[in-house]
Amino acid sequence: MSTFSSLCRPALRCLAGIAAVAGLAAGDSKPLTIWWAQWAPADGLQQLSEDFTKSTGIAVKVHQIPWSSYQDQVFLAFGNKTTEFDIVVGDSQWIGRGATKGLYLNLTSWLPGAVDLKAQNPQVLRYLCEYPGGSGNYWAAPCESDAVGFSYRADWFADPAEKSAFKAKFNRDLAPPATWAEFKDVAVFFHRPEQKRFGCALLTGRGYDSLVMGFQQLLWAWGGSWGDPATFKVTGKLDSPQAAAALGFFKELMAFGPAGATNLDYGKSLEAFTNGSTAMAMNYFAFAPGIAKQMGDKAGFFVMPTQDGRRTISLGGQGLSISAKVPVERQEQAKKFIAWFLTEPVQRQWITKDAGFTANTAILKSEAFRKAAPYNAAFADSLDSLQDFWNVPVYNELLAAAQKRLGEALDGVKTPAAALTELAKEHQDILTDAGLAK
Amino acid sequence: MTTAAAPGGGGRSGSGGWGAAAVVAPALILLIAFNVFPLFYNLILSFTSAELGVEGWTWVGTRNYQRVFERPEYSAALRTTALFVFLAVVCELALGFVLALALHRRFAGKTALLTALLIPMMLPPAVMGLYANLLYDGDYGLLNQIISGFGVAPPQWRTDPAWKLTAVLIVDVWMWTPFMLLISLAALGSVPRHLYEAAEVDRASAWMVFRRITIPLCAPLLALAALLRTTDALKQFDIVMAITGPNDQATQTVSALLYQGLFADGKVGRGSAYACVVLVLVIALATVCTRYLDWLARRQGRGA
Amino acid sequence: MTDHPRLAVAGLTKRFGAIQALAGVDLHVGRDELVVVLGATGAGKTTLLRTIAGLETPDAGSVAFDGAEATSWNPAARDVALMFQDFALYPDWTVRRNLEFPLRAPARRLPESEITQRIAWVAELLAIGHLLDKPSTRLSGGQMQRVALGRALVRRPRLFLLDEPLTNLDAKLRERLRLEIAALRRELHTPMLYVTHDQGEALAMADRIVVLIAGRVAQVGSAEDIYDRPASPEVARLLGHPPINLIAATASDGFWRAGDGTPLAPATATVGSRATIGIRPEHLAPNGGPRPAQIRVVQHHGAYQVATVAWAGGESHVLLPPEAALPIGTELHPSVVQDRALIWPG
Amino acid sequence: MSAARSWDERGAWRWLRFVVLAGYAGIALVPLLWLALTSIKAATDTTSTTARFIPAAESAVSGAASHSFVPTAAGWTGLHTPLPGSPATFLDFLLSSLIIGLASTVAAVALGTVTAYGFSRFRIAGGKDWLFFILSTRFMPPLAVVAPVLLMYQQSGLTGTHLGLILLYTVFNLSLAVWLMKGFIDEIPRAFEESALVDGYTRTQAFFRIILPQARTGMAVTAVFCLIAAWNEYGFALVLGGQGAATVPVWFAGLQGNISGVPWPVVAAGAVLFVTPLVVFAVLVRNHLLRGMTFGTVKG
Repeated sequence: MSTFSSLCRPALRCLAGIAAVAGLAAGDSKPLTIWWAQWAPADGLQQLSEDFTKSTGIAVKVHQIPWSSYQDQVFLAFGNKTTEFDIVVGDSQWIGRGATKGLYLNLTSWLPGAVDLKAQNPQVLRYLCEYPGGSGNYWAAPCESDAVGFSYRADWFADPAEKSAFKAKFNRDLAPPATWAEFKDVAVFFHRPEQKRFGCALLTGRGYDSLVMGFQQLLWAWGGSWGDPATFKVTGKLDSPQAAAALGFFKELMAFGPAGATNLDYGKSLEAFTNGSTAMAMNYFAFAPGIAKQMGDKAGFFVMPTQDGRRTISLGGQGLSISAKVPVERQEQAKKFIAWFLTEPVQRQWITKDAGFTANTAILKSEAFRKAAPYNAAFADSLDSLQDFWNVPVYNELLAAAQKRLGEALDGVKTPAAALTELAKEHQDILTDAGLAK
Repeated sequence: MTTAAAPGGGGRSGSGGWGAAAVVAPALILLIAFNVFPLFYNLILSFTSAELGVEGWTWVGTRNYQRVFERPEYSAALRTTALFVFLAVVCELALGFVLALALHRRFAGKTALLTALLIPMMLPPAVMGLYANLLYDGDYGLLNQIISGFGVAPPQWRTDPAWKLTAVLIVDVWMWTPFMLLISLAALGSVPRHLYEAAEVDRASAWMVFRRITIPLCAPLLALAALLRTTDALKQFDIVMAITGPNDQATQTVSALLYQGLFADGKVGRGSAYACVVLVLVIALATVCTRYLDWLARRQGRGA
Repeated sequence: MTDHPRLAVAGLTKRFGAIQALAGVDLHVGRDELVVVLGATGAGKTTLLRTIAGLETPDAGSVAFDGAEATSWNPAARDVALMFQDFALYPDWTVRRNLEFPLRAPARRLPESEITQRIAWVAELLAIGHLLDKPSTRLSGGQMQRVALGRALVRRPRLFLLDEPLTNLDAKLRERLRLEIAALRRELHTPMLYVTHDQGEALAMADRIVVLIAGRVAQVGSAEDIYDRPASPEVARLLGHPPINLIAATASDGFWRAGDGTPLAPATATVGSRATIGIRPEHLAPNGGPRPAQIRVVQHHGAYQVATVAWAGGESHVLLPPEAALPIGTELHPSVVQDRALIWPG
Repeated sequence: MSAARSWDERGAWRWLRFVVLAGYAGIALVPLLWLALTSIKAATDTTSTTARFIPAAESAVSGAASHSFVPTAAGWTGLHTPLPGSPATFLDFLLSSLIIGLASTVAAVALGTVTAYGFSRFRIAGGKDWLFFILSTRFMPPLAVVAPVLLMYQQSGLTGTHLGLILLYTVFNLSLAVWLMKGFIDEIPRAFEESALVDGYTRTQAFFRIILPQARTGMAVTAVFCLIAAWNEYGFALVLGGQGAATVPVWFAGLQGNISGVPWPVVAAGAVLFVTPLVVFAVLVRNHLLRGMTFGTVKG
């Protein structure tokens, strides 16, 4: 019976599509629709929203779209006269585009009154919700706050034989590395390709943004930057010797990765770790619950290492933005949902869902949260070090250029310095062309 | 010019007029609406700041075109495409022709073998591109397991920039060699037998027969095959998307770059300018192709 | 009863691009006659037939049936049967289905019993009863011709139009079938317009012959009229085997003389006027003439022989009795049978 | 005895031919075989670093280095499992593909046949120029029209509808359909329908009773080509199909970004299910394939 109904659904949808074209718009019984990428937190949000439906009678549907096409599908949908979604859980970089192109509803006058913003982590608020950063103009409310961190093989690190071998070689205890130099030592130590064991898996994928997210933490830590956010001056910053040194170090680490280490997207990095071959793997904490489930005690988590005492971490996660292209009454329902979602009791529920990472400082700081899952402490410790890539409207061009040029450096097509010099020039061009750089 | 058919004269075959126009009009209107109109629309967009999802455009003059010629990615994508098309067509043609030579003679099971060889051509490139990732995987991929079996260190197909384009190319060659094989077989079949018999009488060597008879007589059809494949290979998008995604320096063909610009960056105006630049090349090629098809059809019509 | 002809064509003109297919054709077919349109390939015969059938629209002129103006009628309304040169039988249909097809036309709405009856009638008439359930692709040429004819007959149209229906058959079959067709037509009393380039068919079948040359009617008449009194050298050339001898002549000394002075026929025209003289080979006696002629080629035709001789400044055909054994090079002295030379001044 | 025959008798040539054919057939067909095998494996067997290609009962499978695997239908039943966060299963996408593929094929063949008939039987002003216009649209790269088409569709609400893709695929196949059908209809003698006209049928009746039955083969061949194109198309389906009219190629592409890795057995099962009908159709018309690929210039 279910087969039959599942076969019928698209047929009905087809008819509905034709009917819509003919101007026979269907009745307004559509649930409040949220679009998010296809991953565990979206499942959590769907479960959580049942409480909202119970208390308000408003049905909520969290529609998940594969990561590979999520961005494209969202912006394609914004091209339509109206969007299928009322709320989009948009990536942090999108906010400039959403804010300035009339896609996201401006929440500046509503959000501070409806949500206790002081309770939110200021870094998260700045990057996920404000545009321009620090301007006090809000276009989103925090949904999933995320950071890049590391998972490691706790069982290997605890193995007495490994411990003594490490001590003999490096004259210190084998432990999750605190600095990038230590990180490299550990990677070298565990890298044994003949046994199909590899030192580390970093984010280097050439798809959407994983290489940039993987590398920029080193860029900042080494003292480099993508450019001056005030003047949009890039040349002289992105092509600095510090940046080249960071990229050079990042490239060196490729030698201690699994086959294809120079092109690992989030899924591949995850796979390298969960298939049991890699000692340390970089990824967003949002994947940590999955890792913990699959690997159990074998997996541990640690915060991004430091360089010269500086710890900088790529921000991840998404904010809840309301589509500017849906009717006002739907926008009001959406606001109701957002306000409800960000109340503390709901946030306390949120953290019980897989990868339901809140931005609520009080919850994050609580011992209960830190102890609730093996990765929570590392996540909480990461938040104050978060930074983000450019979130200007042309972020995607900047991202695409960076992915390409950094990739060329990893592939050995260009030296790190040459790749960064070219990238700086391209970024400067893009920002100038967009009318941002003076 | 034809005259309108007399009323009531609906049965006349020679007459043109409104009846005939009504028969062909729907197709022509559709083609104009979905091909000609968009082309002009595209041309207009190329002079604007149009963006995906953003209402209202402003005229920006030739700024989009300036960027097309200034920025490195455009010429890089053109070079990548040219290299890809050239390698794909040459490999497929050579392989297809060699296979056709081997398949040309009658033997038991020929039809079954030929049918099996033709299958890859009918498969969806997007799906085969995705599936290729399983075969290409550096760790568990079947291809590298086989290569390692020969004691050779296998390449990293999907991560080594020197091999990425090759990885795309192999899938394309796998899918489209059957096309070249089929046309080559037709070409070989069109060589009149009496020429071979005459050569036999003249005691010509096999190589001479091949060079002086087989190659020249097959050439027109092989050229057709190469032209058709060239125009198709220019559109290559599905396999690139599946194996490397649209934004990889090593495999960014014009289609991939355009996808990146239009749908990821949302820059419709600039993408349109780029499409116009590429279109000039495609129109030139299509013109050659249609003329050639016409010539070939007339040549066939004469009973060649 | 008025006496309008079954078909009357007036001033019919049709042009295809640069080609003038019909240039003002006038023609009529009576209520019970077989008119043959004779013309060389490209003379416009098929266009004429197709225009009458309604498959082509004329540029000018009119077509009328029984006095009713029908130029703008569509083919179905004309109630004529057209038999195509290559029969146009539908492949993978049986003979029966092919025969039934015209009867089942929506315009006709015949009852089933009538259809059965007519098929039986035509099958007997043409002796094709044993073929009825065969697919039409499995018939011999002669059988296909009969079936095609049957498809035309079964309709009982007001007029038969036949477009070189015997061309694709072998010679023997052709000769037999043309007589059969003429006989059948007489039996049915339905008029027929029969188009051919074959003079033999025209002479054997026609009640009346219409000679079509370059889209114009060159002459209309009975077989004897056309053969004995052709209106022009072009018409004369269309009929007769071996072909008529045509010689350019000039009047002098009371004779039409060829270029070399050979006298061909008595002339009353003024000296120096020119004419084309036509002499049928059977009207050129081998001997008795003033000028010698050497035999170049001799062809045996059974009942007679045809000698090609060098005569009157050119080559002419002379008939010889079958038993005459004259080697090449033999000298003859051809003479024109009295009053049988045809003279076209100009 | 022809020269060709005498080469055959030289053993070296025969061996070379055999090696070339066997070699290529092996290389070309192994991926297809592997695809079929993958569809009956468990997920872990598909990504094993030792290729597993021997189906075996459980007891026979031993160790990581084994080449055996236990066949399972998990990949096939997986086609019935909805994607996370969406009610759609593979079958929903397949139905979408079916609706779009069949409707656009029927439309393209019907329109192509009628148009080809018009060009074949009537003198149409500028007829040859129009035909070459139609041919030239085949070479139009999709990228030259995708942005305007997207904007047109977004304005008219055709994105995410089956109708939108049906229209688009119909138009894209029209060029080939008209040219192919013109070749086939040109081969049907005019006398067939003319004799029907004279026998009392209208032109429309003659078209349906005489031309269409005679053009059956041509229509079947054209349909196969249109179906292949519509069935396999990915770019426009991705951009215009949205969530409402996503076809199977889009479903496959979506799996690529799957965080938990690509479910290879499901992919393989889906691929086998998806390509089989097309391959069967194509094999049925294989004798005419050539004609379709060369716009009828080469009689297949």
